[in-house]
Formats: sequence, structure tokens, C-alpha cells
Amino acid sequence: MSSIKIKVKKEIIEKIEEICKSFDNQSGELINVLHKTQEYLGYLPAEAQEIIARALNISAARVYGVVSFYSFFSMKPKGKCPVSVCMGTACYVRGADKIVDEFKKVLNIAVGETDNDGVFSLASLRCVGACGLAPVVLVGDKVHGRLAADDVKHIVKEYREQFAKLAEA
Amino acid sequence: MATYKYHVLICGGTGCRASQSNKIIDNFKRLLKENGLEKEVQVVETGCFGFCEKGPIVKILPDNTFYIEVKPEDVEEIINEHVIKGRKVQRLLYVDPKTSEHKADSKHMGFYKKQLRIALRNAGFINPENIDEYIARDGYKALATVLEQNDPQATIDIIKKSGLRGRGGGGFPTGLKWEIASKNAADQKYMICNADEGDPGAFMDRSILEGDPHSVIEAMAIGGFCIGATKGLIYIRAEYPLAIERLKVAIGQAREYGLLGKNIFESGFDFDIDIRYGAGAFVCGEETALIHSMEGFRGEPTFKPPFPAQEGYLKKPSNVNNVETFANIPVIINKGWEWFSSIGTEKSKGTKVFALAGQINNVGLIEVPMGITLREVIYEIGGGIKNGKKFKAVQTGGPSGGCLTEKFLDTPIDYDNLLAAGSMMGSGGMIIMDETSCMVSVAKFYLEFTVEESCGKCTPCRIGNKRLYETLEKITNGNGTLEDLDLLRNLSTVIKDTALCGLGQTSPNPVLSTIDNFYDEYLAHVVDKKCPAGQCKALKRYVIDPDNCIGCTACARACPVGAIKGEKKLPHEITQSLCIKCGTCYEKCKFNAIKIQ
Amino acid sequence: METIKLTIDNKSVEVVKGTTILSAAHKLGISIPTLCHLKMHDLNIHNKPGSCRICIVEIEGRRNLAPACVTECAEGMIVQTSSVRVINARRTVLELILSDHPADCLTCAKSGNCELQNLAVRLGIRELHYNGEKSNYQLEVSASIVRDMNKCIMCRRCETMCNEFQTVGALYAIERGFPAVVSTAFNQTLKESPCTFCGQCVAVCPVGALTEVDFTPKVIRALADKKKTVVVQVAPAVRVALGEEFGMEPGTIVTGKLTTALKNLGFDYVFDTDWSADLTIMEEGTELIGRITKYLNGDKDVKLPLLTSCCPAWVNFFEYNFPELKEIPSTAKSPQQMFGAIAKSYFADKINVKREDMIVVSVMPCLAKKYECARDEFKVNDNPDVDYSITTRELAHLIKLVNIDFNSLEETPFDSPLGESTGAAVIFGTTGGVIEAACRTAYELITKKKLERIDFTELRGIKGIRSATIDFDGLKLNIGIAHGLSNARTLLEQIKNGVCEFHAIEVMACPGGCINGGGQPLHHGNTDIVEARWDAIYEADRNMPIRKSHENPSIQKIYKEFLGAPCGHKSHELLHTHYFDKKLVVEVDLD
Amino acid sequence: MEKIKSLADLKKKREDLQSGIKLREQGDNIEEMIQVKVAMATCGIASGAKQVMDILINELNKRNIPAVVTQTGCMGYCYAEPTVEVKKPGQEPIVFGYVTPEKAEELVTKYIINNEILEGVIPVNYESIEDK
Repeated sequence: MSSIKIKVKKEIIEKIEEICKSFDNQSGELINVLHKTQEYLGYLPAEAQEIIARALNISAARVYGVVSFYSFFSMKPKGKCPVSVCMGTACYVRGADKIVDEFKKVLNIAVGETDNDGVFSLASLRCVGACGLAPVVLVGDKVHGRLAADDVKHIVKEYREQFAKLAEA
Repeated sequence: MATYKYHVLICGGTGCRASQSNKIIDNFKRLLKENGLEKEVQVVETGCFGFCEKGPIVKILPDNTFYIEVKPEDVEEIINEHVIKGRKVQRLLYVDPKTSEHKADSKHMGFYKKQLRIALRNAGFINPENIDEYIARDGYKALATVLEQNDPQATIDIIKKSGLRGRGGGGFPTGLKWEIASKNAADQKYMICNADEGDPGAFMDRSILEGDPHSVIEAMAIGGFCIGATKGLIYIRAEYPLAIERLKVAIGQAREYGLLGKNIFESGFDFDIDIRYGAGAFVCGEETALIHSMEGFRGEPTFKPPFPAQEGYLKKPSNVNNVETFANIPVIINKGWEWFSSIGTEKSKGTKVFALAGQINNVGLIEVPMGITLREVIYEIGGGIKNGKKFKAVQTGGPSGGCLTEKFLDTPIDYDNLLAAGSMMGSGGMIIMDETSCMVSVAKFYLEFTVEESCGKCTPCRIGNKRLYETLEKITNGNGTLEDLDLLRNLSTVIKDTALCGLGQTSPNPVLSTIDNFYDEYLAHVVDKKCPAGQCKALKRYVIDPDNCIGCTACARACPVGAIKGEKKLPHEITQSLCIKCGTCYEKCKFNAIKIQ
Repeated sequence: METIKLTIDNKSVEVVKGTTILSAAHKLGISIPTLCHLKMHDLNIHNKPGSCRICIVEIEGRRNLAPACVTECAEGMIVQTSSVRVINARRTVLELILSDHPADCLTCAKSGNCELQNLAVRLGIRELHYNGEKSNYQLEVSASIVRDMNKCIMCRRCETMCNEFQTVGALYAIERGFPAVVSTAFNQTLKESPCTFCGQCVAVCPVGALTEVDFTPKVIRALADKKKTVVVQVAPAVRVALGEEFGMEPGTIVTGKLTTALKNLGFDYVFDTDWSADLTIMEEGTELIGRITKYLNGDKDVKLPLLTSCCPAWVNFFEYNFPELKEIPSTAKSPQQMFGAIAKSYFADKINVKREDMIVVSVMPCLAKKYECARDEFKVNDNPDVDYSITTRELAHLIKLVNIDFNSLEETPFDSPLGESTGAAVIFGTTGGVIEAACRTAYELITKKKLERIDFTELRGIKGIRSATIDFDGLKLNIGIAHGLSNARTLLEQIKNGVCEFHAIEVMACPGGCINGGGQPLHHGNTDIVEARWDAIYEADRNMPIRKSHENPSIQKIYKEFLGAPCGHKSHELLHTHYFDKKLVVEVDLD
Repeated sequence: MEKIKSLADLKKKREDLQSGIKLREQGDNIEEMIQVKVAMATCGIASGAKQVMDILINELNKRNIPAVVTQTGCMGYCYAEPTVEVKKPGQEPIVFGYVTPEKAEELVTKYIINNEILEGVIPVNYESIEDK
């Protein structure tokens, strides 16, 4: 039996409740609500799921069951430069696994993790549809195509420098 | 500056190159120069024309003359006759076998073209964000016709007679599906479009939605009218932002024109469409899972019956079709079922869109009539294997399909033939593999996908596929036994027999088809502990060839685990028990002394 | 009714359209093994994911094997339930389940009573051909329930009970693929979750994934401790179910053997929770009469309907889900807690034992009782009124442990003074029983007339929500009854929305009431067992010489001697409680 | 916008659209203009089609060349993205593949102005439903 309290910033509570309300607090709209909330927060922390459960009048367990079912939803914040390596078949047969390995090595993190300074996170995804450019890596929204393992450190360097500049400014 | 009068396009595809197309180019360049025409005539090498059996192909612009079977020595005549005198070289033109007529103009030589674009008719042709361009290409005419006729059953009959089958993979007859849904009375029904394209390596649905969203909207309205649904829902992957955007624009435009909404074409028929988003679950391509997902639940399939046609979205009769299926509908109405059913094979009518990918030159989206052979697709449309390597296998049907070998290259592609060959049509991914692909690893790749995408509801899929994957991993790690091969087969058969939904029932196909077609390769892994394709890291052995090694120590310094020992200027040696097979030494060696066994 | 003819294992059978192959085979006496399937028709419990794939059969002309539990019979169907293809597949599927199951049967709480274990025996599994990674989840021991999800086979029965039947929503399937399992939100503990500890998940779990917290070692230690006076109380529903654990027919009433067994076990005093059930009626009945009287006198603030408060899972449910209504339920403690409070005050004084030296053990058909007796408000100086609550199953285990031949035991009565009870108390064990008992007493107290017709049959039944209007000599009171928390929720929503016409409502969390509690012998999906207990409860009532709580002489005596009047000062101190708002609070973070 | 209320309405609309009446009303004659289509599906955009389209529009504007540049969907030639189709008045359209930003500029300076075909021509190897 719970009587635990969770603490969330006021504007976050209001925004999430507003999202739920925009879908008439219908539990059938759960996935749309989660999409919007993730768009807003960048991820779906437990607190956000509790607020959604309350607003849609469903159990938090169901919300969590749904969040953990779909790979698009994440309970961990992503890095500022999220790296997604396409592991679609076209990319796979053109060596995407080597690209992933190289990223793991260069960033020193596993797939699904974010590095210590929160700059890079590494994920794999299924087919971005740029099969002609296989193997393909997405950094944020930008597509890097026709990659070889050697390109990985250059890409990482490029973004790290960009990021360092931004941080200075 | 010169302006070219003529352009000579010479096919640079693999087939034409093999029959000396490069020599033809050389001859053109040389002879044009000799004649002082190099400023007036431009010679350009192009990609494959897809008519390799009559290559080399030379095409002259702007008059579109199409010469076939051109030999290097014919170049002189073409220049003298065509370029200088403006007369076509009759003997090099294509002769229509039926009429014995010489065909000069490639525009009227469609028959040689391997592709026929029905579902993709507008993609790459019209501006997808402009409804007018769609209407200019007969858009919404089919809907208007259907509504004017006002006879849902008659339209269903047309679709039935056309022989159209579901393009999402299963191949269920579309007309029959509509008929069943139309017969279940209810106060509300739903027409659902499955745009949750999850097959890794297939992107035809996305291309259609991005290139021709109105064709899907129009077809959904037609289907809605036929089954008695006033509401359409498109379940689309959230990973397709552009397709979503274009769909939204298209729906908005259709509403403005009154082609969606109340009283369409003043027929009294109301129909509107909402978009629902997927969230990254392959299993949601299964229609019951898709419906649960749209209702805000985990995308777990449920046992059928009840079928969606009986109890679908919100427990109301619903019909689910895939994007490509819908894209065919308006054409069938406009051009008639007779026309449509004249294309394809006996049991598979029309065309199929494939996403060609992998080790093939022309990676891309193609649409071909059913019945075309894999050979035509791979060598004539796809331009052959990349880097001149040897063809090994073609994988169709994605994680539900199988790997087909050379012996199937001349099998006509249709639903039933692919199934009989141990694969399936699937949504249309077609991955070409060359000799560098290890087939055990390919099977493992697909199983890894299935394991990750399994919803976890039924035992065979949740645990069975995991065990299949683990066994394959054991084999690629060099720890497999002959008994494992037996167990793989038995478990695969049981999973196919017992899994709850289509995903599970087809998930062992990549294993079974590779065991069947590449048993030797499995044996090599298990018995000889070797990976013939050289892909399995654990089975690689790096050794130093003492004859080539000069003892430069570059490899020893680079080895991250200190597995390489040796005196300076003397041959080095790799301690196998320490080697982690990272390949660093192989890359560092400048003397080709490190060999992979 | 449209019927269908089909052949199963070369035998023809005719069934009603819509019948599953499983039921049709059953009709022919062919038993198809199942695992995830659970169907308790009259109780409206149906778990049919069709997902374990143990019950697969071969149907001629079909490409795949079909699950018998969800596949409906079709005309002319030819079914093989045990062909070699089926057996190979069934064994392989079972091996797969076992390959992701800890092989710790020796120390598993379910050993000997496990559906998976039985299946492994039935299919003769000697060797696992498929091995690999095993699930690894955190073990959780809550106040009532142990969750060892490494043993979960994803039958989803618990999820169905928790969500569809109880609408509690503590458990749900999470993750997907191999890591998929039934869990709580964010893998929080049950205590942090909205769990009511009703134990229905445990009652249906076919394996050892969900079991009760075992207090038998503690009870044994207490019994072995010479310095402690160990008092035991036994709930009404226990006496109609315990026999099942010893091979007796479901519905056998074993009250006399039960008391003998407890005495043999070494309990110093063997008392009856029925006694405190009668006490509950005095308190709750008086409270009801008080509220009704106020209401009739035009008091607009009076809280009606009065909701019963004997069921601790139900109390948990409204504290979490409807805290705004927490003033409505009766403030009377449950019989278990009333007993504990009296035992450690009135009775302890009487026998001159210090509170700290007395151990009160309760035998309950319930798991929520374990949680209830651990609640802080039921402790005095950190010493709980009831020390250990054990289930019917745990008691059976204790009896077996000390080699008592239960079936041949002499029958003995309960000890005095907390052992005397009435028929009204026995029916506390079933849905409708508490309110019927209350009506028997309230009628006589309100009308001052003798109640001629003791059986309020209009309050009995198995329907999830029932109602009746009882004529109290001109005063017509609307009585509502709900069992199963989804039904309770429906009534609570009505109260919240101000559309409830009832004056009093009885709620029990478990389907059928305590006879089918989470601590009872496992029914394995057999509704007949539950119904037999139900009949037995009313039989036990009929067998009692006194059938109205206020006529219990021992109860009359304690009011005279100790408590004073029902709902009086002393009663309030010892026998009444208050409720808490346990709804999740989302607070604004000001940083 | 006016609603289309019948098949006849739709037919008329289609005819108007097909004869390019709309453009003519605006003072342009589509038949005399160069039509440029840029394949702008995900794959095209991922390979830089947006930039290519911007360059094409810029270069054409700079030189006052009467042309219509539009986006279209995937032409199917993923291996050669970005792809651009150019149709000169009275001529067959030509599809150019591998159109990098530099090549986009060349497409204007070399092909559109000087009629010099660039490398990477993709022969159209499909039949459309009109042909069949």
C-alpha cells in the first residue's frame, strides 16, 4: 500500500496534465500521451508516468507495462548527441555491427547507455530507410551514410568539438 | 561554349560492361574526335537500362533512339549514319518479335522494362504535398466512381476478381477480407491502414506515404465505403516523421476539397481519417497487436478468432490492410480488374514492391510484376552483385523469411513459390548477400531481431527463440556440436507449430532455410570449427607467416593483450591462447605476414 | 441451441456451438494438460491468453497446432490430442518453460502442489535439451506475499485477477520478449504499489512465483518458548476448507478436528474468531443503527451507506483508491483485530499474563490479514495485538509437520471464554454473510421483535453485486453486497457520484468471500470446490444452536463485565479504528 | 477552397490541372518551362536533397531561367541519392543520380544551360500504368 509522495516541478505537472487533457484524458490515447510527454521531457521518468496514470485513471503498472514494451520509449535521458546506429538488414550486411563495436570502443559505453558527461548516448535502431547509404548512423537528426569503422572516431571528434565550442559560448 | 546537339548514352551496367561497353565508349570518343564532333556530341556512361539480355545498349538523345546489341565496331556506322546524316541504323534497332517492326523509340519499348509501377505510380513523379498533382493523375477518380455507383458489393467484387492479395506479407485476398468485414453489422466500423513497417530493410510503405499519400487516403475511403466504415485510422511508425508530416498535409488537403469528411461527393457517405502512432514494436505489424496498441495497450497479439472483422478496434468490426495494398486499389478501380489480373501469375496478381538492399549495385525500391525471377531482379534491375563478387543468397521476407540460393534464381516470384522455397513474400525486403556473408551469422542476426521484438506472450516465441539464438551463438563461437544442429531443427519446427502469432510462427524460417540450403556451412562451424565466409570472429585464427615476417615489431607493439612475441628482426609468433582476435596486428602489418585462417 | 459434431482422438462428440476443444475433450473424458488457462465460470473469472501452448492439439487440415483452450470446435473437425507431433511439441514447449525456471523444487513453497511440477511428471521430463540464460529478477518479501518472479511462467493469471477482477492494478506485464514478466510499476515493492494484499494472485498462481509469507517457523518458535502463552484464533472460512488439505471432500466441516489439532500442536488457548465476529456485529450493528437513527431524525451530515470493514484487502483498497470516502466505512475493527485487542487486554488480565508474554496467532483464509496485523495502529508499544497471521495452507503444513493424523482426530470444542459463537459469525466466511449476520441482530435491536425468519436468502448468492430491501417492520433498508473489488469499485463510484441508494453495503475482496480467500487451499481453477465450501458455511450456520450474535452469552458477558455498551467508550478504545489516505501524492517541487 | 462535389467536378478539375491552366493564369506556360523534380523522401533528404534543392532554386533564380522546381517522393534509386529529374521543354525527362551540391550547380550551368549531360544518368527502367 502506497502513500509515497513524489516531487515534481510545478510546470512539469501542469504540462503533462495538459497533454493528457488534450487527449480528453482517454486511456486509449495512452501511447499518444506518452509520445507527447517524451517529446517534452526527452524521456519518461517514473514520476511522469505516475502523473499520466493518475490523469488517465489507469494504473501506473499499466503505464509502465506499456512504456517498457515499446522500444521508442525510454526511461533514461539521452545524451545531447544521441548516436543511433542503424541495424537494419541492409546496414547489417554492409557491416553495421563493426560500426557499433567501434562506437562502443570509442565512446566506452554500451548500447543503451549515455557517457559520463552526458554528451553521447549510443543506441541501435531498425532501418531509417536510407538503405542506399548503408551502413548508416544518425547523430541527432543528421544522417551519416556509407560509413566505415574508421570514420567513427572522426564523427565523435567532430561532435565533441562542436559541443565543446557550444559549451564555451 | 558549346551546346551539345546529341547525347550518346552508353550502358555501364555489369552485363553491358561484360560485353565490351567500355570499348564502345572508347570508340565513340575517338571517332567523334576524329570527326571533330566532340563539341557537338556528348558521350555519357549510364547505369543499367535493365535490358541486359540485349546489351550493350546505346541510347541517343534527344531523339530517344535505342540501339541494342551494339558492338564496338558498330560505333563508326552509328556516327556516320545517325549523328552525321541523321538516319537511324535500322539493323541495330529492336525488332518486335510479334510485328517484326523495328522499334526505334525507347518510349514505346516498355515491354523490355522489367518494372511496372502501380503502387509506386506517383512516387517520384508528383509533388506529394500538392493534391492537385494527384488529381491531375486521375486521383480520387476511383473514389468518385465507386461512390457514384453506390454499390459496395460491386466494388468488393471488383477487388475480389482482381486477385489482389495483402501486400503486408500474409497474402490474404483483399476483396474477401473486405467482404467479411462488410457482412458484420455494427453501429461503427473501422478501416485501418497498417503503416507500421517494421521489417528491417523494407521501406516501401514509407516511400508510398512520402511520395503518394493521397493514394492511400483515397483507397481507405473506398474500402471504408465498401465495408461500411466511416472512420479510418492509420497506424504509422513514429520513426517516420516525414511520412507522418506528408500524411497530415494530405489529409488536410483532402478535407479542404471535401474528399474526406461529411457527405463526400454529395453521396451521403462520410469518411475521415485519424493518425495513430506506433512506438517501436515489430510485432504491432500483426493486426490484433496493432489494434491493442491503438487502444493504448501493450502490442500483444491475441488468438484469432475473433478476427478483427468480427471484433477489432474498440471491439468493433475492423479491417486492416497494409499501405502497399491500399495503393493498388484506385488503379484497380480505374483500369478495371481485368487489366490488373492480366499482370502476374495465376495465384498472385499485379505487382510487388521490393526494397533491394545488401551487396547489390542498385540498392533501391523496385516494383515488378509477380512472376519475375530473382535472377532478373538481381542482375537486370539490381545491376548485379557489388564489386563483382559471387552471389551467395537472397533473403526475402525479412525476419519471417528465408535465404534462397542460386538454385532458386529462376523461380518466378510469387506468394506460393516463395513459401514453397522455404521463404515468404513478407513485406518486400530483398537482401542480397555475397560470399562474404556467413549464413549462420545471418540466421543469428534475424533471430537476434526476433528475440528483441518478441512480445513475450507465448512460450515458444519468448523462450524458444531465445534458445535458438543462444544455440546459434554457441555455433558461431565455435562451441557447437552436431547435436545442436538437430536440436535447432526440432526447436524450429516446434516453434513454427506452436507459436501464437505470425511473428513467432515464422521466426525460425531464417534458421531452417539456412540449415537446409547451407548445411555444409553449419558443419564447417560445428565440425571443422571454421567460418568459410570468415565472418565469425571466434573462429578466426591469426597466424604469422615466418617467410613474410621481417621482425619489425609493429604487430607486437600494437597487440592490446601482448599475445605476439618475437625477437627484433626475427619472425614473430602469436600465442593463440592469449589472442582476442581483434585484428589489430592484421591491420598494422605492412608485409602481408599476418594471415587469417 | 446450435450444436456441432466433431471427432477427438477417434471419438465423436456433439457440443454446443462456441465450445472449446478443451471442454469438448473434457466431455469425452480426455484430459488435455493446460497451464495458463483458468476459467471459473460462476465467479466470472476467465484467464484465456492462450499463450503457454501446453494444450496444443493437432487439427486435421491445419498447418499449425492449435491451443485447445481457446480454439472453438467446428463441424466435422478431426482432433488429435496426443499424436506424436503433439507430444513432441508439448514436451518441447514444457522443456522450454523449465529451461527458464529455477530447478529448486526441493525448497519451493509450491512443491507437491505445483501445476508445472505435475506437468513435468505427467510428460515425463527427465532431461532438458534446451538450456541458456535464465531470468533473474529481484525476490520480494512483502508483509503478506512473496514474489519470486524467476519462477513466473507468464500465464498472466495474477495479472487478470489483479486488473480485471480486482481492478487493483498493482501487477502488469512489463518489458517484452525474454525479459517480459509480470511486475509492479517501475518494479517497486508491493508496499509501494496499490496492492491490497488480497492474495488472489497467489490463489491462482500455478507455480511458486507468488506465495504467502510463511510464518510457520515463527509460530513453531513461539510454541516452543515456555515463557510465552500462545493463543490461537481460527477464522470461520478455515473450518470448511482445511479438510481438503487432508484429502477430505471439499465442503467437509472440520471444526472439531481443527480445535483438537491446534491443541495437539501446543497452543495454550484455542479460540474462535467467530467469537469476535459476533462482537463485530454488536459494534457494527450498533453503528449502523446509530447512523440510521440520525438519518431518520433528519441529520444531513450522517455518512451513509455504512460500509463493512471486516475485509482488510477491502480496507486497503478504499484507502488507496477512494480516500475521500474514508469516513463512510464502519470504524469497527475486523474480527481478527477485535480478537487480538480483547485477548491482549481483557483475557490477558483474566489469566494474569503480561501483554509481552502473550502471542496471538490467527489462522486465516486470507493473506491481507498478515498485512493487517502488522499495521501500526494495531500495536501497543510496538507490540501487535495479533502477532502472526497464518493461512489455512500454513496450518495444514504445521499439522502435517508434527505428524498429526488429522483425519482420525477426536472432535473437541473451542476453549472458553473466547470460543463461544453463533451461526451469524460462521457466515462471515462467505459473501453476504456479514450483512446477513448484521441484519439478524439489527432487526431485533431496531424492532425489539423476535426475528422469525433467520435465513435472509435474498442476501445470498454468487452474483458479483447483489441488492435487497429488508423490511425492518416498516423501516425499509436497502442493502448492497459486492464481492470482488471491481464490483466494490462500481458501488464506490456510485457513492462518490451520489447515486447510491443503499443504507449499508457489505464488501469482500475475494470472489465468493473468505471461503475463496488468498490463504485457502488451492482450488486450481475448480469452481466446484469453492461452491462446496459455500454450502458448508451455511450448513455450519444451521448446525449452530444460537444463530444471532447478540444472543451469544459470552458476548453479553463481556459487555457486562468489561466493555460496557456497544460503541461505548471502552469499545471505541479497543474495537474501533480509523482509516488513512493512501493515495499517491504528487507534490510540487519548489526547487 | 472549393469542395469537389461530384465526379464531373473532379473531371473538370483534372482537365484544368492537366492543361496547366492554373499556371497559365499566373502568366507562366508550363510547357515552355524547365521542370525540375527533386526526390525528397527520407532517403533523399538523408543524403542531402534539401540542400540540393536550395542550390537548384538559387542557381536558376540567379540566372533568371524560367523553371519550376518541385519536390517529389522516392524515385526508387536509393543507391544514387540524391536524385533529380530534369525535363526540358519538348524533351524526355532525364534522371540524374548522385547529385552532390557541386553537381547541383553543374546541373544548372552544364545541363540546363549548355545541354551537357552529367555523369550519373539513371535510365528509367520501369513502365508506368499509362504505358501498360
